[in-house]
Amino acid sequence: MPREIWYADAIREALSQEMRRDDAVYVFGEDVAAYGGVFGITKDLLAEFGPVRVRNTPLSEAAIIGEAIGAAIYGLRPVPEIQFADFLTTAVSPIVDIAASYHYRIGTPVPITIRAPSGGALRIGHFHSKCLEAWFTHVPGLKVVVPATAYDAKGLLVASIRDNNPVIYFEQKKLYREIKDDVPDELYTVPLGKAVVRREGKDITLITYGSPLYLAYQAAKQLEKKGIGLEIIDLRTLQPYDRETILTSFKKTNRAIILHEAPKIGGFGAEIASMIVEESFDQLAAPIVRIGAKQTPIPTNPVLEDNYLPSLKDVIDAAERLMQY
Amino acid sequence: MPREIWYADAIREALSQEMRRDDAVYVFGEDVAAYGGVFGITKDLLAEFGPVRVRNTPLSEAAIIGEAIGAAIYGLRPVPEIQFADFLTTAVSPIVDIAASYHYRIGTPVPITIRAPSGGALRIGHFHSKCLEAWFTHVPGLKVVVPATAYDAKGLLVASIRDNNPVIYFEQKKLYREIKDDVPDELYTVPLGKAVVRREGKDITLITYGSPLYLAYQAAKQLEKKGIGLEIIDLRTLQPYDRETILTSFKKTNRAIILHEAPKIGGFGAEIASMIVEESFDQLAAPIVRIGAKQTPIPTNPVLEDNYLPSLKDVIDAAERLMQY
Amino acid sequence: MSLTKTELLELYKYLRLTRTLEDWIYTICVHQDPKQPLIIGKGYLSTGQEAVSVGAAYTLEKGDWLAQSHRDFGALLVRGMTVDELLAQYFSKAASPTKGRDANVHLGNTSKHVLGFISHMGAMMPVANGIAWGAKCRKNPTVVLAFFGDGASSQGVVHEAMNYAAVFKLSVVFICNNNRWAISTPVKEQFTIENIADRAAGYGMPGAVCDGNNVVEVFETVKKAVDRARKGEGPSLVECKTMRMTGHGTHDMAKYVPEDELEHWKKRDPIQNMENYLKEKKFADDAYFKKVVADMKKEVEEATEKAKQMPGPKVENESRDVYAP
Amino acid sequence: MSLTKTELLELYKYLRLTRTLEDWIYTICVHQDPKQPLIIGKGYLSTGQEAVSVGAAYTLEKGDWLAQSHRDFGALLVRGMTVDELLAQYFSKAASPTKGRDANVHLGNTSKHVLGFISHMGAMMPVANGIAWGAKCRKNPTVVLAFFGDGASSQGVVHEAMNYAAVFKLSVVFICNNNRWAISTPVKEQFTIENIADRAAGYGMPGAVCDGNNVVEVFETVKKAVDRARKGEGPSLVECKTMRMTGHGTHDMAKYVPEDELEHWKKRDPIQNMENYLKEKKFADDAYFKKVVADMKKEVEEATEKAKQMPGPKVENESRDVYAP
Ligand SMILES: Cc1ncc(C[n+]2csc(CCOP(=O)(O)OP(=O)(O)O)c2C)c(N)n1
Ligand SMILES: Cc1ncc(C[n+]2csc(CCOP(=O)(O)OP(=O)(O)O)c2C)c(N)n1
Ligand SMILES: [Mg+2]
Ligand SMILES: [Mg+2]
Repeated sequence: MPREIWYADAIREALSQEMRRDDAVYVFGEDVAAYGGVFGITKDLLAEFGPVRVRNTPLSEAAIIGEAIGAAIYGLRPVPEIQFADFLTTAVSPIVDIAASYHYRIGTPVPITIRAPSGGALRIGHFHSKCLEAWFTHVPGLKVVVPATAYDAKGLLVASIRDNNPVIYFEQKKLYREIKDDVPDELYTVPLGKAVVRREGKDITLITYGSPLYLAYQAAKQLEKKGIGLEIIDLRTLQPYDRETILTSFKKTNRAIILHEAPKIGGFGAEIASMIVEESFDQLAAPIVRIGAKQTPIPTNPVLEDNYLPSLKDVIDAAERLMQY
Repeated sequence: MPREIWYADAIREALSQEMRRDDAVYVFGEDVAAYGGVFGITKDLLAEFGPVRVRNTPLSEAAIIGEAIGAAIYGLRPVPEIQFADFLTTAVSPIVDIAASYHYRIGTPVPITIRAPSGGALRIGHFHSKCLEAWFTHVPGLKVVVPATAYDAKGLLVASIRDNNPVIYFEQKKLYREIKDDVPDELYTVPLGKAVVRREGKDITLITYGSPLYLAYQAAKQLEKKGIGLEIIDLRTLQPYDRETILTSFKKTNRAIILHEAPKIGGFGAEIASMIVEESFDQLAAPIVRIGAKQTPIPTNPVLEDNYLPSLKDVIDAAERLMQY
Repeated sequence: MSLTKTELLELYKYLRLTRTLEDWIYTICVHQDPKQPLIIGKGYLSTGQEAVSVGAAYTLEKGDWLAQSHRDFGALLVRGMTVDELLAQYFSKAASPTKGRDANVHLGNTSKHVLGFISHMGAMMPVANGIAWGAKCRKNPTVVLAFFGDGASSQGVVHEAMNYAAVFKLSVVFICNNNRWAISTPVKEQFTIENIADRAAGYGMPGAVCDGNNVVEVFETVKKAVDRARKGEGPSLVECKTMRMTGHGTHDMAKYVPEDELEHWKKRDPIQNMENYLKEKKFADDAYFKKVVADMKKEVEEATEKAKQMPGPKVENESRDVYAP
Repeated sequence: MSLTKTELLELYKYLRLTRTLEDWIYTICVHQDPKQPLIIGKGYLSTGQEAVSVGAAYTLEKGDWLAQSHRDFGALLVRGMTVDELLAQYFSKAASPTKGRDANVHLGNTSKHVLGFISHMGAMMPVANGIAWGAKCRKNPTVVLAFFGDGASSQGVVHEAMNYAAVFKLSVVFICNNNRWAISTPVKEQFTIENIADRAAGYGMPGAVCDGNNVVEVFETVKKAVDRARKGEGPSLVECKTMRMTGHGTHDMAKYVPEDELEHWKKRDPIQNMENYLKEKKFADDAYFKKVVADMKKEVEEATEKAKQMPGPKVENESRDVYAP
């Protein structure tokens, strides 16, 4: 039965239900046990599943990911939490060098799901706000997932855990207790690699993922008043990503905006924009606009951070510009 | 006076001449002293500059980059060598978290030049062939340099060392003793952020950097026979990159191919392709084609690696396809 | 090496100033209107462990440096950073050390030889090495203090940095403030040994343990290590046993900390300790302490008014300084 | 725990097989036509240090695992990998453990509980922990041997892994093969301590040093640690003192190694040692050894013919297995 629950609770529910279903699934990381994680995502899991399946670790991200890889090879389904996605910088080697290539090189699957709270707007600065997804989409062998709704947070997490590959699951910490939507109380999966059209519109396809989805909704409403129909695609998975859904929509609108929170330069938006041009050149009615954060480290001060992040105005301006073609 | 010297020797010459000129410049890293580095790039430097300025380190990439940052803050100009660019995965945090944001956050420049031999085709596999430049172009505060000729290898290295920012200098290990060209024997700089048109052509702009430049030359010759004029741009610096040179050429050709050795998906080519579409939509006569490596870890076997890497055929096919528009 | 009366009174003053300032920060954090916060983000306090920071920093001479951790306001004050500066940082003002770009304890000031702290635990340890190496190259008898926590001790980079410092006989004194907790993780889940200082033997450097709540003992223990470093005899590791008497940040009620552990440590408050000591020595009496408390309160109040009046950062400046000129 | 005659003879056989196989790899590397190489890349040999690998692996039982380093062909053979397999790997054949995707010593085989090695030094240590954790969860009394070198000991991840293993009392035996060199870097430039094993105390685990050129001593020392681990008493660190008697790879003439150091160690050749021991014990004589050498030669020759005949990898398969189904 669906009920409205928070994004954060959807993640917890996915973890606990999947742990009940499959005793190979376990969670670990810094402060995830009694404390329930710094964002409370693993709260109460210790009580239900005990200290073997819900475990604090030393402050050692590389060792955490290393454990995950080994345990996965052994046959478990580890779901490590990295306290903030930013700290993945200290564990790039095990993810990229070992996990991503292990099945290709050695032939044994490495089913791990790395939960990493990602993204800004919380005024917590350069070391707690980064969006690192683009790096990992450039690493063959990894999957990259970014849920934008509570429904997806649950379904994509279950799918990630059941997937036989290393998945980086970038949960959007800004949405934890900001977004609530209908979530079935039973287990279900949202398949990896499938985007979803969140809103239909005839004029422009806006492709996004994660928390900027809500900015896109806002923009769509405003643009509607101006007679511009924004179709919104939520990618949900960045690697592999769903070309078909993008191209089908683009065939209709012939215009596209790609919106993400990571800096624009070198961001994942470039991949999408380039792909559209490669695949649908004949349908191009206007430039493809990428909107991302500015080219600076992430400032803390709200005035600066708001300016750093992509804004409603950025989207409206881009849409209006595109309609002039 | 210019003479033809190897790409490898041009790098060494830049190091030794710049060390003579500026006693703040010093080199260090694994096996760089008496051994001269695993590629022999720092050979003989120990004899001339002594053990303080040419120093072996323990096998600790993060500590090496950390030292570089501290010494730079103190006022030196460190030029650490990371033995293979692949091992940067163990030092992402100091580069991205500390070096890239230090000037922005603290206000003190961090002039370091990280030399990292990069790229494949040497049949040394997944852990010694990676092209990681795309990651670092996505990090505001870093500069990224990829020299393709001996002349540039010297001039860009000198410019990198004199630059007041952290620079990752991806030397192309395939070119070390494969490429020779005219190099002045005095000190000079090739400015960071400036691309160069390597070959003029009227039909298609091919944008590349690093070792695939030579593949582009080959393609240009073959295409010429077919009456297709390939203009070749060598970016030289990826961050910041030279939009003007790209757009000027594109204005003329209205067709573009971007060629790099890193995997196509999420690669730096996507940035260039997207930028062209954003900035020069009106001049677009055809799709913009990205050519990169296949979406797999890097195989060692020559048959597999050749198939993995972008090929002459890829470029020729793309060019012919583009001319059909 | 014995401290004079004047010095002891100065140490007391710094302890008090740190406590007063941080109590004030706590008060603001807890009472401010979250919609219109004066402090951006949370407070990270050293309450109850100020003696580590103050005692250690008090050993330094003018040319020396420090790489603080996130609970080292005491050291910053000893080092000459002002209450204004630190509050301006917490208030995220344009004229603060990080110009509103970074928040709270994430600051540095190289003109005062304060290297800075980044969130990634332990990350600055090898950077401290770099300062020491720079000084060594320039033949300056500079000593660097590098602070890290019991949690940070589990990071690989701390190991790399200590081994590296030993190999190059760098003048770095590594100071572990073992305050028994890393967020919710107690030391017994962080490591199985009694003393982090015992790791020193594994690097070939002296290790010492001291009572981190006794500022004189901290001073004397660190001073020995500093003197040794200044003589060119290489690094040391000093572990200061103390207790985190607050939550991890001002938002954390730390219910996971056992009552009796807190009780035990409350009786060993470093300021109370110092007052007892000064009384015993007949260097000061209650009236004196009262006066100091009042003076410090006044200083903090005045600084608060001053910092409050400062303008916030301007959007126009935001993207400045990403790159150094 | 005392080894039987049969076991001792078997140990001798493995030493000889390893030596014979690696001598053969050396011969091929040095003599093959670089234009038409049989071996792709260089050879990385354990010549002169085979006893570490063989003696340690000989302690394992069926369910146990090993995470080898790059000089552990001895352990792989003991573990049941065949000469065919290892040569097929060196010859980069389709039926080799990595199917031609990776080369030489970069291989694993989970069906034989060989976890694998990647170039990044020390990287597999925390993965070994993961296997041990998996076994612990599944209540299997499995022991994992994790090999690393004197150079690798400077990597942060090795520190993280050892501390982590101690905290969770994992059944991992860390084995440092201290062969005095890391490429051209001697141990005295890698660390200032006498014994890497002394670091064990800093993790709260037993540390032991043994003569790495005495296979019986290696066996006995490691066996003690393995027994302890199997009883659930946690990890240990065993350091085996030995010497790298070849260059780093078959391309490296190792001119940086002092003649007298080589001379010193030549007299302590582990195979010679073992022959003396077996003779002393009257378990074998020169005729026996001669026979073993001949047998091993034959085995290697036959395997060579077999491996040579195997087909190389096909391009069609290249992109298979990047993701597990
Ligand atoms: C690499 C890394 N991982 C995780 C964190 C999140 N984190 C912030 S503080 C902290 C605990 C630090 O403990 P300790 O080093 O003992 O310092 P203390 O807060 O006790 O002074 C953690 C896990 C971090 N900052 N850096
Ligand atoms: C992280 C990392 N940095 C650098 C290298 C390059 N490298 C390959 S082997 C080696 C030396 C390894 O020494 P040691 O651990 O003692 O092993 P040995 O070769 O002596 O058996 C180095 C520096 C690497 N493989 N990994
Ligand atoms: Mg602590
Ligand atoms: Mg070695």
